[in-house]
Amino acid sequence: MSDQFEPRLIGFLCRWCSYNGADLAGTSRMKYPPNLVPIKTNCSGRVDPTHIFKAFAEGADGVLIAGCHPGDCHYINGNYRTAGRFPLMKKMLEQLGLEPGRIRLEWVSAAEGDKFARVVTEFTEEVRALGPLGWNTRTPEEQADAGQASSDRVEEAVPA
Amino acid sequence: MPAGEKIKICQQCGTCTGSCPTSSMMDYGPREVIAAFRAGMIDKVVKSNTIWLCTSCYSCTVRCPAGIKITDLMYELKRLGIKYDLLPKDTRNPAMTRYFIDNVLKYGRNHEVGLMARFMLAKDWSMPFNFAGLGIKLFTSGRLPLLPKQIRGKEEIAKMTAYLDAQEAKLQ
Amino acid sequence: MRYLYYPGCSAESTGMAYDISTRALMEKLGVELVELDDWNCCGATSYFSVRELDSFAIAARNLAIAQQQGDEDLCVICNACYTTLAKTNRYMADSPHVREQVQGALKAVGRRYDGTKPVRHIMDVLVNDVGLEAISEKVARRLTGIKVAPYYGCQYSRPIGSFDDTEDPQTMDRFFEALGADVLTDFPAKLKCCGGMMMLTNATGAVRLCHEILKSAEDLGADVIVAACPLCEMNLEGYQPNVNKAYGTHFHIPVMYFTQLAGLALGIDPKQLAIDKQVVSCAPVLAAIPA
Amino acid sequence: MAQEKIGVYVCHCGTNIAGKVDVEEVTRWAAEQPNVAVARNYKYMCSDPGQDLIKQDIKEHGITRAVVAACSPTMHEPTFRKAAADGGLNPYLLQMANIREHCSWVTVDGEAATAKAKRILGAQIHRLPLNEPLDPIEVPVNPNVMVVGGGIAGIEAALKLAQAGKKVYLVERDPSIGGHMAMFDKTFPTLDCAACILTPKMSAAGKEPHIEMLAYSEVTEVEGYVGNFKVKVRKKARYVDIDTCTGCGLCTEACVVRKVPNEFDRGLSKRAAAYIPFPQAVPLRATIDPTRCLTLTGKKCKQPCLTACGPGAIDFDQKDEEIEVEVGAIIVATGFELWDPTPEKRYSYGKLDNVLSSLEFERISNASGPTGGHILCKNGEPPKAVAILHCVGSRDENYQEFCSRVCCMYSLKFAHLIKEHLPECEVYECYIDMRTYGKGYEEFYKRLMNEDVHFIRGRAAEVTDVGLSPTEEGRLVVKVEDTLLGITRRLPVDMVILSSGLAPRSDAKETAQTFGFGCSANGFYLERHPKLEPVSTVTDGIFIAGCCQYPKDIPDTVAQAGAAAAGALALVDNPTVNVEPTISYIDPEKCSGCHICVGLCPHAAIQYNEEKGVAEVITAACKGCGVCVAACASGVPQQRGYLDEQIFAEIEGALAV
Repeated sequence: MSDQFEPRLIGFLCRWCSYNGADLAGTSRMKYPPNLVPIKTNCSGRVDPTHIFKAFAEGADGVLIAGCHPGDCHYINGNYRTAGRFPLMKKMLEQLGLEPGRIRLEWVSAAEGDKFARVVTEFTEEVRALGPLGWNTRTPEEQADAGQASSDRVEEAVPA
Repeated sequence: MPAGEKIKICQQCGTCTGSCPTSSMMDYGPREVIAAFRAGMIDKVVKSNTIWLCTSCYSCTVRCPAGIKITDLMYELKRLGIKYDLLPKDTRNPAMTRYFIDNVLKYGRNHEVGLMARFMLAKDWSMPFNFAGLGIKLFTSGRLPLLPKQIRGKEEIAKMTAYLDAQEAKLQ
Repeated sequence: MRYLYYPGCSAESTGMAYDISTRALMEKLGVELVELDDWNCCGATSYFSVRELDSFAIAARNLAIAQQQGDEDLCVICNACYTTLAKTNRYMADSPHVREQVQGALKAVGRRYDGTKPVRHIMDVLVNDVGLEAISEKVARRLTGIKVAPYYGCQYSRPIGSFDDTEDPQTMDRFFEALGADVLTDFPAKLKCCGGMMMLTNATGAVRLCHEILKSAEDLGADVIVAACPLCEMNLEGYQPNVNKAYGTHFHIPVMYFTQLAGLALGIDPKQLAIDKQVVSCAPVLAAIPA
Repeated sequence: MAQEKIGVYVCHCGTNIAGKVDVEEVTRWAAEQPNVAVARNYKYMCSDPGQDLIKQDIKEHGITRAVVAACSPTMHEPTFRKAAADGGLNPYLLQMANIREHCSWVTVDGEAATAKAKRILGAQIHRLPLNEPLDPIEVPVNPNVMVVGGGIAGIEAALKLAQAGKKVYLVERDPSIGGHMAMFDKTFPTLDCAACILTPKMSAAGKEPHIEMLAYSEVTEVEGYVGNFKVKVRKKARYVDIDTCTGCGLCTEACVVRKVPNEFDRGLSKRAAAYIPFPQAVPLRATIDPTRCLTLTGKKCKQPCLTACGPGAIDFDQKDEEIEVEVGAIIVATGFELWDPTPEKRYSYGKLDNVLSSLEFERISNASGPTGGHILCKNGEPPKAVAILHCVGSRDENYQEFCSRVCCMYSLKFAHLIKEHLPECEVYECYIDMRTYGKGYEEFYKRLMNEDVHFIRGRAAEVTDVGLSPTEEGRLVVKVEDTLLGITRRLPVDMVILSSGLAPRSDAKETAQTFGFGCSANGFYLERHPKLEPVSTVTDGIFIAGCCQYPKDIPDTVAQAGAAAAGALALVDNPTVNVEPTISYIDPEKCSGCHICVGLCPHAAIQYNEEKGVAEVITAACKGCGVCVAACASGVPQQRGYLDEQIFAEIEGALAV
């Protein structure tokens, strides 16, 4: 491996769709970068903002939340809660001086091993491009700049 | 060639050849061209008349169940043929292509009379007689102007081509 | 309604009647066509044979001019020009490599193209922008009883199929129905290849293909074949004697640009539509149109 | 927190893990982690000796927590939790670290995989001290079963369950059960008559006292959980009293609306507005089509059906009725749709006469079909030549990318039937690959070769009626490349049969959502595991069978129906079932009674206690999604097994390396 920056990513995967999608990527021997460590929750709706803050505070450079597609939620509508909450979480992180590109929401079904692999690959590269988070090493001004500068270009990536 | 890797998933079903309006005149149908391509025997098909009989009707491309852009593949093979001078002896099409391009380089537009005249004179003396009837009619109705139109920015064409030549050289 | 207009090289020679009748028809319909400034050959199919990127770059020069010249869509009459220009847009969008190289080539001659100029076939403009109802209202001489064989040609909807079906296009059928014609809607050769450029390089083959189309039209009792492409029009019309010689047939079927026949329906003078430039006499069609 | 002793077990899984991850290094590293008392690795942890390692360490080393770094917990978590329980440890004190599916199989570089395995394992090591012993929640099981879909799969499953003495609700959308199989003429490769083998089963299902048939009905809503489902079923109005109707058919004869396309004959024949779909229908009862009946569409009618009906069964005032049924398990067997060849315009389906879909040909060759079993063209003449085109809409990126498995065989069956009816008729099979994988199938293919069927290896390019020679004039012409000859052929024929693939039902997605499972990329229902749990879904207690899962032939469908019935029986034959204890709870001391969670709970499992002024979780209704936990501003609701501090610990562990 080269000495390029290896981002550390946490992925919250819902147990019914995305965790199984990640399993399918494995069963199908798809290859993707090793940067993301999955954490299983029953539903993406279980992921609350403190989990994400915690991840960043512990040194994560990016956080992925993956759940069932809209309409497919094992718990009827838990993923709608996630979708509703996500823009707010993103906004909050932005205010804290975090590039919005460091947090991502994706719908990955149990049948979409290829999508899971693709999402992790893309996300790894995107966060790699952003560089280390350095939450504790930046000055408040630098943090504000980071949030500001990147908010324009990543806005369109918010899932509808 | 964009999406060129699709030929790997050709299942040799023959939809392309069956759909091709000119396959019956070809030495190899499009399906066989893909088979040859995959078998590393491209020279065989490049030298054949096949690719020069493709009329770019795109029937094969829109029907291919594997999503192979077969018409684009034919262009690719024409390019190889011209580049490595692997041209079938009895095909007139490569010459036609050459004249067409000279035309565009020179004037910026295609001058049909010039194209036909040069083509016929160089390649097939008998053709003006075969087509004499039509030619006269076209002339008398004013449909064949003798002088080519030129565009102001004609040198841009050559410059763009030169730029792409340089890019290609850089890549290799 | 206003469009940038790309006539294409044939409009200056064999296909000049297409250009003339298009301008007359659009004027009658109140559509303004602004000719693209200093346009060049689209590259047609031949250019793809040299280097794919050359062909895209040459086509893109026109699109760059269009982008600079105005916000209007670019209206194209020739099927081959239409497909070449639209395909350039498509490939620039799909392939970052193509986009980069083409934009580089344009930059080398001081031009810029973002890849977003809509390229529209004239039939697309007529059916979807002008609208069949509006056209129908302007009809002066309905084409009642005229059996029209709509010949679309290959590159009308293939390979892109953005405004009509790739296997069974309908726009021209609907267009002539709106003009009151007796459209041969099931004209099975509507998409068959006429041989294209092959007419000059492999006449036997091309004549065979034309025979299939002409026979199909005659079997259905077509009074006229209408075409939307200069090369198709010329092959179908100009080589009828060759077909007759090769197959022992007696075809003498008028072939017109669809804009010519439509112009007649809207009451435009035949001279303004360059109908006298057709090789096979269109007199029977002119005579058959009810006054 | 008392000092916990954690046992770590790293599985090699043969070379599946050890081939990429340095298991020795991971073990060495794990041994150094806080609280870890024992760290081992073993070739196959799931084997008995592997499981025994855990049990032994509980006894001998007194470990109080365990983590197995191996495959996905969906594979073996139950195995290892059971081993822990057998060894005397609460099963919820064991966690799995998925270092196979999420690590060794997906990572290119060995060193990177080893590092990732440590992070995955570290997360679990960190969380374990915070795990609490939990007890599974035991819930009662309703012994009844619902089967949705009355095709051969649903009928077979319902009969098996009824034989075991279980009450079965058999729900069918159409007026009669029977499904697609009832439309077929013969079945490959044995050429059994479809009706001869299906109708006894249909009639048995109709007579079976344990089966409550809900024909002409649809499931609208499913609630509850394993062992305890509440299903709402809409019984559509037949406008005929099903108990009084004798199925005599007099109303059908009397009905004045006679030109309704008959669905059962794929529109090739007409039926009346009052109709019985086919003679062997079960239940053999009339139905009045509300979209065509004059009375029901508000037009004038003398209502001759009322006069004709002796028992007076017709009731124009009947309304749709919604009922609720409680069952312990559900089998979904909703079948397939034939892929509609219309979009494949080059084959001129729907445009040229005598271009038929495969189901249309099934009806034409069927003795009870529109031609009385005579193979005839539209003009009433028998065809002199027939072309059968394989892979219509199949194996095609433009339509369905998959192979439908049955089309090659049914195409061969068609060829045989044509040869049998019309020995002089030329039959062409245009195929890409001939797939005859089943028992007796290859033999059938050989038999057809002997019957002088012309096999042309090539996918048909187009079907046209433009003849170029006298033998083609007035006929259909199939253009196809014979790829073995390298020649494009024009086949003049009188009939073309399009062997379409099987497609997921157009409402498969919505149906899957109703029952709470997903669909595969190709649109068919997603099974829990493609090999080992082909009839289970992610929702416990809900099973799938037949072509709704993937195209399959009748033998496979029947086998799967049996498997689904066995799965359901294994569940409902027990008085109780254990459900996961990972549900939410609310500490009444901390709850401020703000109501936020009450409205958010998708299962209405939180109610507001007016008296105490706090929210309360209804244990039996909570399914453990954790939405309430994430929503509460003060973090009062917590989810067992997914406590905030447990998740925090996992995050810490994952990022500590």
